[in-house]
Amino acid sequence: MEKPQLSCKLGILSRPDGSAMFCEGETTVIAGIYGPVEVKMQKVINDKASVECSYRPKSGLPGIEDRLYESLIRNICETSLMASLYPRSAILITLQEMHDSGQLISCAINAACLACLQSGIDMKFMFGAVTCFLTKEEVISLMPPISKSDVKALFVFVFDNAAGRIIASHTEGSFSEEQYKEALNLGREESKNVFIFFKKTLVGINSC
Amino acid sequence: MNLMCILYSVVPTYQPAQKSQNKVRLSQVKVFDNNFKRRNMAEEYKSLHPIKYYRDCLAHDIRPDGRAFDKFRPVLLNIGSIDTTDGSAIAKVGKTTIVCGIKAELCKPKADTPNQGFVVPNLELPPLCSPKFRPGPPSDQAQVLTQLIADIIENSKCVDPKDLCIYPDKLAWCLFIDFVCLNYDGSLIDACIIALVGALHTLTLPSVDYDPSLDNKLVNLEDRKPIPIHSTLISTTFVIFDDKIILADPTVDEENYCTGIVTIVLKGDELCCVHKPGGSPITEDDLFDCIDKSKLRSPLIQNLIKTALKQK
Amino acid sequence: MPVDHKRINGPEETVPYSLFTKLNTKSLQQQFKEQVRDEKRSDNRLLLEHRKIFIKTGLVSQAKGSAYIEQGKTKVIVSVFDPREIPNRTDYSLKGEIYCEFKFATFSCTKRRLHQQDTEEKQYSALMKQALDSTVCRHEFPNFQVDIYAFVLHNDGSALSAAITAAGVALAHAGVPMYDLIVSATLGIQQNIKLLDPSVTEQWLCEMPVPLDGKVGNQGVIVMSMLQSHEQISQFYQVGNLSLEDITDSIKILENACKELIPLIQKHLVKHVLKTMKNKSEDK
Amino acid sequence: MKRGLFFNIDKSVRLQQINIISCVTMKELRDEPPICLPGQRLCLSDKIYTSGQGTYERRGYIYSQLAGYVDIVERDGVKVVEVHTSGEQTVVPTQGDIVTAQVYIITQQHCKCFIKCVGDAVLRRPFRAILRREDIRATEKDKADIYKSFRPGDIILARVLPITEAHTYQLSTAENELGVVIAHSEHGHPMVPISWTEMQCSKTYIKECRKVAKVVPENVDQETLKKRKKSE
Amino acid sequence: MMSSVRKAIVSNCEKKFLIKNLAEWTRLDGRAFDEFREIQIEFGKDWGCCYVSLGKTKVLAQVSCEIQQPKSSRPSEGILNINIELNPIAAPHFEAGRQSDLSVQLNRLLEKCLKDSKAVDLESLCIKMNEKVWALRLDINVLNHEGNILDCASIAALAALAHFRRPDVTSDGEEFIIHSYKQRDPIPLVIQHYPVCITYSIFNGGEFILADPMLLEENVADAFFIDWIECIQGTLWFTPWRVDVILNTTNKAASRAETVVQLIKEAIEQDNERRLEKVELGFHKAVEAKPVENSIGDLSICIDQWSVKHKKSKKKKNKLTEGEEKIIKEISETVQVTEIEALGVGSAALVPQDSEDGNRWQASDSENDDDDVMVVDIPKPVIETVDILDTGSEEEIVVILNADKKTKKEEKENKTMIDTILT
Repeated sequence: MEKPQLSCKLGILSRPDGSAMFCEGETTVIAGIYGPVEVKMQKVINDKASVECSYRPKSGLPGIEDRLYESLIRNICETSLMASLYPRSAILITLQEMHDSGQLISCAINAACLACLQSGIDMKFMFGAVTCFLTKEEVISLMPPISKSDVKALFVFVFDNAAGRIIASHTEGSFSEEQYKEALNLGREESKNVFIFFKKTLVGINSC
Repeated sequence: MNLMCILYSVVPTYQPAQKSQNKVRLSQVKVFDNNFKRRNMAEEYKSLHPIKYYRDCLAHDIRPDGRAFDKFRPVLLNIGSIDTTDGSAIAKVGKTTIVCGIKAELCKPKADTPNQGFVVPNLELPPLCSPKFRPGPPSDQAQVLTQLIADIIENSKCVDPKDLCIYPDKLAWCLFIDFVCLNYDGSLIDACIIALVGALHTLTLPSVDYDPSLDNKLVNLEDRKPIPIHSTLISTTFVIFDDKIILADPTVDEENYCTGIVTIVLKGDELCCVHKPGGSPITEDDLFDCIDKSKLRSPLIQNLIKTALKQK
Repeated sequence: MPVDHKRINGPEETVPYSLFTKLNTKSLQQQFKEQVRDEKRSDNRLLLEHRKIFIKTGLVSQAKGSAYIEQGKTKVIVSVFDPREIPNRTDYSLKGEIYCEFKFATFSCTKRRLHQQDTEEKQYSALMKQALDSTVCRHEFPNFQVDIYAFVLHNDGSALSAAITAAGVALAHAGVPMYDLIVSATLGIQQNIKLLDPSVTEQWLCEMPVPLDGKVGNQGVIVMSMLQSHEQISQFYQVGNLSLEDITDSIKILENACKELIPLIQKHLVKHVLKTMKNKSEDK
Repeated sequence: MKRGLFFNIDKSVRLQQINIISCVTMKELRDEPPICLPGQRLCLSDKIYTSGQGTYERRGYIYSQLAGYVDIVERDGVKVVEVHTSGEQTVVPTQGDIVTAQVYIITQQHCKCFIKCVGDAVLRRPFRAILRREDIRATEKDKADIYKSFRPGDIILARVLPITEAHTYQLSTAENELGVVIAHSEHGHPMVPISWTEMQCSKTYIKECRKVAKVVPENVDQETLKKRKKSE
Repeated sequence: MMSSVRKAIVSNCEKKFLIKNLAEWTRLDGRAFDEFREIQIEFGKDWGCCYVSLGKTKVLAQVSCEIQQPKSSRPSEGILNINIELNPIAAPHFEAGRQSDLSVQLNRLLEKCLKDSKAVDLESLCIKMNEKVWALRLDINVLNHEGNILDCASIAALAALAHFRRPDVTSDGEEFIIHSYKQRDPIPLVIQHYPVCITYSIFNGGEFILADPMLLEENVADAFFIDWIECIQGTLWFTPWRVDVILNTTNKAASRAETVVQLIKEAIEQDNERRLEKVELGFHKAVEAKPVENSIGDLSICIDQWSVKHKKSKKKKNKLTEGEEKIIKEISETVQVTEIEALGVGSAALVPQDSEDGNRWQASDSENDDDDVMVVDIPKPVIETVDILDTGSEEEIVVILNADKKTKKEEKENKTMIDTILT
């Protein structure tokens, strides 16, 4: 099955402790992570680091849909990062959209994972996200249809690399349970490739 | 039916029958220290070590409110009780209370979608409903939930914006769907969706005569018609506790101390939202188990909505 | 409408459809006459008859105390929270503070209201605070603040008095020390006709001068709150033009109205006390 | 029905004064406590009866502040009229109260905590409090070290010190019965006290330093503690 | 207000080291005094999306457009809005979604540079007088803050505007039809001239002038000198220094601006060619092409240059001093300083840099603060409260203030009032 080409560049920014530019097909996101850093008084958590996330679209006014993405990515990173090793500090994750052709959320999540990996903050497991599309013809694919109006439903799955369990699921549009199952399985298979890509990137053999 | 009855009546179906055997007893709770053996020790324990308190309860296969893990709280629905709205409903899931009011106003369609009206949902979590909210602009949580509700409405297409157009490029309806939480005790989305469906079914809009050449509008208040509702939505929330236990229809404390949350929205036989925003990972089997449970619950809620509508 | 980044915004300009109904050509005078006919009001009440009140406590389980009141169609919910530290305060105050917030639901009135508090709501908040400041034993919680939130689900007139009455019950329910129970009532006056507990249309008609045979008579709305056993007035608010006699008469009427409300509230609170005592003894 | 009495007698608004003295004996009062509402006149304030918790005095009478029930406590030959709420009390910690608090920050000079319970009453909203180094123990005050006495997360019993202009409460653990009651070792396991300065982890048996509270036998409750302090 | 939490403090040690190095004509990164960092311009797949790096400082700019009603004061002109966002990714003390003094200042400077100079022909954006015009929105996201955000942002902004194309609009008399990019070729904006900002930082009251300051240099500098070249030139932020130095610097900036504009034009041309050839475009292509960057490698390069550049820069310095005199004579013809303006509180530049306050832009604090104060009218209460202290409790009795009312009330409430009087 045709699938989007993954590519990435680690450490593209000098200021953050970890940064990555991740591309999934044409969709591109830059992620940066600072941490552990000083935390603001009202956000102090005594037994672990407070994980904050901010997402910036590349144009337009900030809106509440960004808040939904932020809370999604924040929750994913919070479960994955060993926040309890850094009590009373903050871990800041920032994402910047560079280009969107459909897989924005999964691309942002993968970029965040790579930035976390590069930053050297301890993690319980890696997380990898995959976007699946259900077209009007009821076909499930990993490639975004050419026109947005051809998408009947969109699924974003996030898996862990340890046991292949589901960390997050985000859907748009409506679909049957079978279709959801099918997309989930497709996503799980593809997530393995994502993890292989992560590993290759980290050892520097970027041959995908 | 009096609005107050619905607001006030908590029908704890699960309580009377099970109270004696299931109510959490102090003796069941593991005791750390003698200093705790006082009258309201359970309360104190809960306040000092909430997570341990929950763990101890759940280790005995019971939730602090006496429910089994997969039991839902009673649901109440009242429709059309606020007549300053064009459609309204009040839903109660356990103690969580949501009022949904729809007000329609006239507006000009957007240039790039000339034959569509607008649906503008907003969820308000006023400081009234819980001590954790402060007066001022909406909290992050309110924003995230508002967006989730807006996504659900859009994904399910239960209201088609095309039905809201009166005259292309000139005049359309804008539905302001406002949700207000009066008591925040968990599973907000579930209550919001029930209230939404109830309110949409009571929604009527007056007919409008529009003369495009003169831009004249005439509204006939007597001639009110309902708008087509394309689907009935049912939402069910689960929480994951300590990575393994799955609780249905969580209370606010369960939501606070859980490690993950799953919201499933059904549209008839179809799914229209499987939302798990991070948190502890779960297996596929567990996820589909949740979907099955929500499918079982769906006809019950649908019946409830139908009954409420018949009463009108 | 200003763009709100924290909410979903509708189109830039929307208008209520009620503006385009068949033109309402009736003069204010006619409208008022329709409301009050032969000493009877449009809902069949007598001029000085208060609407029925339902009151319930404990609706908001998350709050320390709460009360829900239905006064005719007017529906208000009030919740009270535990004392908390006053935010951004550096000086020490011997008396605690009361923080009141009065809000209409966006859909509670004929015209849609905004999410943000408008000036009317701010004024009502201030009036509520004024009424409750002298009712609560503020010396019992120095340097702390008790939060009281009133939310109007449906406004059919006299919302402020309903909110104050409910706040009194909610405070008692919350166990906040008070000098006395507080009740409040509203009176509308137009063309020398006094209407107790006006509905939203009546209140609207009373708030503006309606010429009668070319003359403008006395007109206005009075909201008065009373402490029952000490027979004191803790808050008095009036709009419009009223003569002195009107005001004295009105105070008398309102005083009686308040006195009539008291047994209901007492009954409800006693019931509540009995119920909780029963639960407590069962628990033991 | 005694209960009904003081509120059905007169429909004309005013609740009648409850004449506790004449109609109710002390035993009856305990069994069937009279119910009262805020602003209700309870009795005359004189040499025998004085206004206590939950009441106030105005022009020679005692009135109720709360919706609850009346209780009369005899103290030093004076009968103190008290009113208690039937539900949860609205409590604000005051000087001399024994509170249960959780430590959340420690520094060289002081530790910060959240008051979670006042006496028996569990607070819905915690209050902030501070415990200074010199208030940790009664003797050899200068030798006390914060880090050897408390750790973040510990649950302590403490007494509220006189309230000053400062905005937070000040606490003291300078009594045998006060100090750490629940603590977890570095590895997160519960610890048991082994002396008044040490606790031991129940799993790893590692000893850690704490200012340990002497465990109060079950039958001694807060009231006795309070009284003892007063008699001292 | 930008929070001071997480903000890096420049130590005296660092400051002294920097100045000492400057005295030996050396910059920390081995550049010559008037040498700029390397500029890289990349375009995204969308029109008007531009990613610019100036050394390690990185900025993303995106232009978007929609149809709006024009402002009534300018009925036949399109609208250009510029919005710069200091993304928290760029530095740990930047906060998301909050305006700081720095961002306001940068926004204002960019507006001055691009809007006030009329770089974009707004009249060509008019569709119908008084009714419909194109409103352009330029969003600039700062991604990495390693000094001199302004130059980098102005290059990105200009490149994005020059690259952007709006959809074509045709009219069939009554209705306007907006053609999608596929239906009709989109139309580029009319750029009348190409203004860019060039920043110099000034040390020791004009003794050292460094082009394109990096982060540390920016934090330590006494003053800044910013030019926007092509139409208007503005200068600002200076401690008293000699006129000849200003003119000299302006001159150098002018020639630099020329190179920068040339670079932008070339980059756009290149992108256009590639688009014509239907080569696949976008950031993902750029990512694939380049090997993984190695931060350790960077450092070694830096050390290498250290010894080599040392002499070079000295030579350059000599050249400069020679050239200075010539240039001064030429200034009146080539360069015209039309505007010398001290933005914010000019005097702030005189204050030596505080180590904790590494941020130059905060000078305007005192002015802005006034806006935050709000006067609230509290409605005068009709009621006055009187404390009755006799009973010992803190009770309050309410008496109506108005004297007339009071008498009335006394009649009515005879009993209570007498009570009060008696006590």
